[in-house]
Amino acid sequence: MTFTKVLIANRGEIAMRILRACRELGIKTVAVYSEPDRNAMHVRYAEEAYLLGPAPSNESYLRADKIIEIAKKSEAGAIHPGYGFLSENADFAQACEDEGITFIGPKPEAIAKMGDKGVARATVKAAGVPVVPGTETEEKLSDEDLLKLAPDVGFPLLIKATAGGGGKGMRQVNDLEEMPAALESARRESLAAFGDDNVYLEKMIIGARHIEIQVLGDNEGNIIHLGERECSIQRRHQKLVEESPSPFINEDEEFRQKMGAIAVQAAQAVDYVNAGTIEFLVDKDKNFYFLEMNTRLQVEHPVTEYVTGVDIVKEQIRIARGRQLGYTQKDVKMNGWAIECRINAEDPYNNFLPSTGIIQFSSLPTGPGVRVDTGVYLGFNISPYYDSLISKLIVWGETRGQAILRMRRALEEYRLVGVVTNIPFHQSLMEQHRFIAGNFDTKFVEERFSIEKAEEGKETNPEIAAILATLVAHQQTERAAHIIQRGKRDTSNWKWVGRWERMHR
Amino acid sequence: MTFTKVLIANRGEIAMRILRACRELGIKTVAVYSEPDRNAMHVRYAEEAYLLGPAPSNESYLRADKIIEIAKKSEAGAIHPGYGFLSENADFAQACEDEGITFIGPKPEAIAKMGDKGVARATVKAAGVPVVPGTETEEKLSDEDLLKLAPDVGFPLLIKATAGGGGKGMRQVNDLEEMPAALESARRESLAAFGDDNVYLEKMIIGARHIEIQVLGDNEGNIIHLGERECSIQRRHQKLVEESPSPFINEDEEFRQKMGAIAVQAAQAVDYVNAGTIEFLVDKDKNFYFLEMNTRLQVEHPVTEYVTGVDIVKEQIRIARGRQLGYTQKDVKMNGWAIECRINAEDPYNNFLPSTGIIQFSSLPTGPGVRVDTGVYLGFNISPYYDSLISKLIVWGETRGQAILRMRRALEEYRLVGVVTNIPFHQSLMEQHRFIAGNFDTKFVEERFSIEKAEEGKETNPEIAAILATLVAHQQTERAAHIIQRGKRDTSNWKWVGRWERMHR
Amino acid sequence: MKYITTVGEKEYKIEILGDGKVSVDGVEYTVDFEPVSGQPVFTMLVDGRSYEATIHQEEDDDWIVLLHGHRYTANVEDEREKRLRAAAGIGVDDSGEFILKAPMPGLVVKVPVSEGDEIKQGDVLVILESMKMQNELKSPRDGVVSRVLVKDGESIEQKTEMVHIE
Amino acid sequence: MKYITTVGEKEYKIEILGDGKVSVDGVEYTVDFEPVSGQPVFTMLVDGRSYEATIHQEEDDDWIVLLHGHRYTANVEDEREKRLRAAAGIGVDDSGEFILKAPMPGLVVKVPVSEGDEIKQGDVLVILESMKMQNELKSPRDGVVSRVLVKDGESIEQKTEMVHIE
Repeated sequence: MTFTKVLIANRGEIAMRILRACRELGIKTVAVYSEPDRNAMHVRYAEEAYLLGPAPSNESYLRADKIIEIAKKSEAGAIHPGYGFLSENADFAQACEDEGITFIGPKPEAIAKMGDKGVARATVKAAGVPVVPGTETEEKLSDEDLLKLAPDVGFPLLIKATAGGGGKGMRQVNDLEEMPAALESARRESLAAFGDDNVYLEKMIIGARHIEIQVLGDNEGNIIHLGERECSIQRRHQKLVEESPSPFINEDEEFRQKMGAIAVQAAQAVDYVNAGTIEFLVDKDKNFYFLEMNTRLQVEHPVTEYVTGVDIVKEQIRIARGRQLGYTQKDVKMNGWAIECRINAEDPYNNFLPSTGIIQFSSLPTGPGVRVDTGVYLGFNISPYYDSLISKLIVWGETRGQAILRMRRALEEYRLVGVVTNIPFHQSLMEQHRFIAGNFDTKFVEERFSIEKAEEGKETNPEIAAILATLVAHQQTERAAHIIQRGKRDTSNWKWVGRWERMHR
Repeated sequence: MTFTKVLIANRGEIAMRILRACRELGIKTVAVYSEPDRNAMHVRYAEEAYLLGPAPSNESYLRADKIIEIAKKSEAGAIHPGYGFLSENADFAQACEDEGITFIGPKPEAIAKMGDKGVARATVKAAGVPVVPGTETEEKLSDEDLLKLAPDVGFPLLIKATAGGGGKGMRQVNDLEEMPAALESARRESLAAFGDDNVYLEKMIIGARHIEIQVLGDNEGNIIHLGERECSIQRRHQKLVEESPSPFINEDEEFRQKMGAIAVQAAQAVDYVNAGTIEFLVDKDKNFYFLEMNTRLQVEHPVTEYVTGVDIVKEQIRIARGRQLGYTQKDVKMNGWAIECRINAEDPYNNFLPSTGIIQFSSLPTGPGVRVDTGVYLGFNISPYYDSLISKLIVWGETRGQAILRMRRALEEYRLVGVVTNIPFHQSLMEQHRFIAGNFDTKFVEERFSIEKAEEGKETNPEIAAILATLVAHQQTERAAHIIQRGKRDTSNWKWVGRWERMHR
Repeated sequence: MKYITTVGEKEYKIEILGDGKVSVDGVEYTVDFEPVSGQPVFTMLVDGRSYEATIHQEEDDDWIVLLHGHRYTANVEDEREKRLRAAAGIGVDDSGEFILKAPMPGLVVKVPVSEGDEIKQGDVLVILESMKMQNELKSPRDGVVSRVLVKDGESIEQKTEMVHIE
Repeated sequence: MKYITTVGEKEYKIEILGDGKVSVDGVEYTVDFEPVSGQPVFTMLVDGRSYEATIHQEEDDDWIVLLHGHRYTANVEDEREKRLRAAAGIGVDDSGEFILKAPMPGLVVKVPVSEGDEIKQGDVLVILESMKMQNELKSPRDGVVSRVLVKDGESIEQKTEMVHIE
């Protein structure tokens, strides 16, 4: 448990996040990378860096064997898996343990139990945690069984893959007739994605919010929670905006502590150690149901860090080093309001189609109350191999209103050229009345929000845009004409380019 | 008092700071600029921007008449002066008032009283605030008078300009014999700098710290303080590092409240409105003496913002709009620890000689607990016309130790090419034992700290530097050889440059 | 120089008069226009109003202007060129073929249309998996599927032609 | 290619062998060296160790390498050139004149030395005000002031010759 060097088995912004925590703790770092990531920030930031293999994840960031080999070769005493990739792979956690390498996360058993959604539901239910009503069994159910059980669960319902995550292998079913086809496609998708076609049924909670509780547990059995995160702003089960506290809970401290206590119970049910998140669905009447547990660091952990002041990644490392939790439940206080926008390479005007390309210009928002977590830089290639997350823009304000106003300011400052981003989506959302009022559920973005509609009536300035484009085009034409007599060319406006070019020849 | 548009009579990082606050409050903004600042961030960020004149301050940022004219023309209802330039000019504040424009700051009378150091000392002393022992009079004293009074004040002492600031017209005198020459040069310097050769004497407090208290007052006479800032890390009376809380006060809440209460008294003595700072000298035995009051926003205000959560600039604007203070003294709580490093264009290896040049590359530190306030950008020209402040790097940590470690991490991440910076100075300081122990006074940097000495024994890597330089030089040579056959040139490494060049032709 | 610049549905006749003067549909403006340090960032002051925009050119030669959080697509044409082109009868061809090309490399999950299908605007032509997401690529107009060039499970490069619509 | 590279007092014989191989004073290293996106930023991996540095060339042709918070000044010379230069007896001239030039534009506040003065290393030659600061410009070595070309109160441009030391 006493390690002084950590291997970070991840890439992008989360690798940078973990590297920074290690740096601040005086811990040495080892990066791993795929071929296209040779120049990535995490490779340059770490003290050591080793190639894993080609771009596809299963030839690089999913190569558990190679990662463990590199950890041993570089004498890294611990591995931080980040999120995604190997982070919820019980076999990998076990393999680390077998090799005497500390896995910075929970025990393999806890990962395995929470990884099988059926087992997870049964386990937490036994511990007294309410679950979404559904098929209550750990066994594999045939289509026949499921068709028989469906009316008891009630429609509409969801078919879900027991090995699932990220919305894969999930189908909404409105009546019995739709069931057979939906079962078939859900099983097919699940098999393709997870190598397992087992599914179960869950009742659809109408108008539900997705609210999750961050927990931390140490090796001595102390488990605390760090309050909630509101994650209902999602699209196709992909979270887009998260905040802490939840506007639905806000000042209802009693409800917060009730959810928190239940979350701690769920974690205790699997002897949970390190950082984890219990996701709940919450209905209008403040009934809440266990959805699943993420046995790893979440993308959206910074909003909790901002309001509690707890550095979750440093705390993960301390726990993995065998230390007691640095906090008791009483120490944890929420202060102000934090919001995170996920800045993705996706076109909000075109069905959120992912975009690829090289970052030609980037200027990050700064100033008071703004945090940016990112792994991209000028010249970085947003490739189709990995997810479309460019950066996380997180702001803090004394109140939710101030946080929203600050987020608007920060979004406006953000400049990115070379790839299409969803920044305009976030800008529209931050001006949307229902969002500002905190009045939304998990279907909000899909059913009630349209960027085109949100932008209707918004003041635009096509004439100014036309003048700007014309001036740039004009200048380009002029330059093309001048380029023959290079020595003489206009130096006033283009002085800098000239300097820049000289510098790089 | 009800304004919806603010003119920002400043440039650089502080103009950006104020613009951001206005943006977050939904207030329209007007920027002013000198010729070389045409492309500056504050010009691009504001909704409106108007030229003041050529580079020298007295032809641009000090042109009170022109600034007021622009405010009237653009219908800005208020002017924020930032710091420096016209911020402590009582005539300017009065001129604004006369024109019906809200000056975002204190009343002209308060500025005038605190601007004359002799009057200020007498005023606060009458209000029961301890002042550094010295010549206690508001009248002008001749050399003869001063030579007579000097032995009573005691040696060593300081000759100070009553109109002074920033260390100008200040001389240390160790005995009576040195007095006449020191008086002459102090008067000469003061006359040149402030158009006034009046001076006074102050006893030197040995081993003193510079600790200041931030205050806020509204139009209804409510005045509160936001705790202290430690500013002892300075060189030639220029602050380099500031923090809040002060390691000298730390958990002595009683002492903090005592200093705070005295600071509030000093502010009350001049019916102070808006944000201001009372500077104290504090000796080893926790005796403290009024030094001066800065009747404006301070460069180092962000450390207070980080630990109290109060947005000082927004609060300034609210007060100027006639609102009551948003906080009572009881609401103000300090949480964690914040440190600011001033990143200056100065060479720490060469007597802090200022450096000028164009920013050829800039990469700011980001991630948790880091704030950067800056007005420079890629291509910006650091000119000799204005001060050498490139940016302010501010970090927050749960404890002072964590803040120092985070500052080290952030300094290491900061990349700036094109101008020499004092980043290595800050890096050495953050590793210096006495600094880490919080054991320093205002003479620390000048008398006890040497970057060369601090770097002795530090692990360096000249061989790696040699390899890197050689490879870059080699590549440059190769490229020079290739440039004739342009079409064929190596595209692997230099692909990006090619793209970039095409883009800009 | 005279230009015809189209933003959205609207056409502007813009003339660069020199000395910072620009005329738009006959109205003259004084503009203070500057590129910022060789970056694709531009600043323009018009009557004291400050505009900062990032501007870059797409592969189809359109200019993308990001201004105050709004994205504009601008087509800039030299007036003379445009006149010549119009005279030659080039352009303005709405009846032609539409070719759906892969906007990024990826895996074809499904092609829900077949050759000969009649389709409506908005119908899904291909489901392409990329960046760990399944993306529905839709038809921009009504028509008939004339060719299908990819099949389920196929890995394709960017710009691969996938479906033709007539 | 063979180079002689000097960092501080130390000289390194560096040979670029190609294929990512470099030899330093006869010891061979495998280096994975890459410029980062056309910026003055470079990344190098040697035996798994990762080094990121910003590198740029000064006007006097020295290279400034900022690596892990330390600033190195490196002089890189082609071995052949150096040999030729040494044979011709150029360079290594410590006895010559030192000329203090203004490192930035500014106002001469004071010139505390006069022609003919004997001075020591570290003596202040000129006080120059710039960026709202008074800066003391000191002599890098002992000598005699042979010329003073500026006077108190004078505004000067960058690189103006101010004082000669012999």
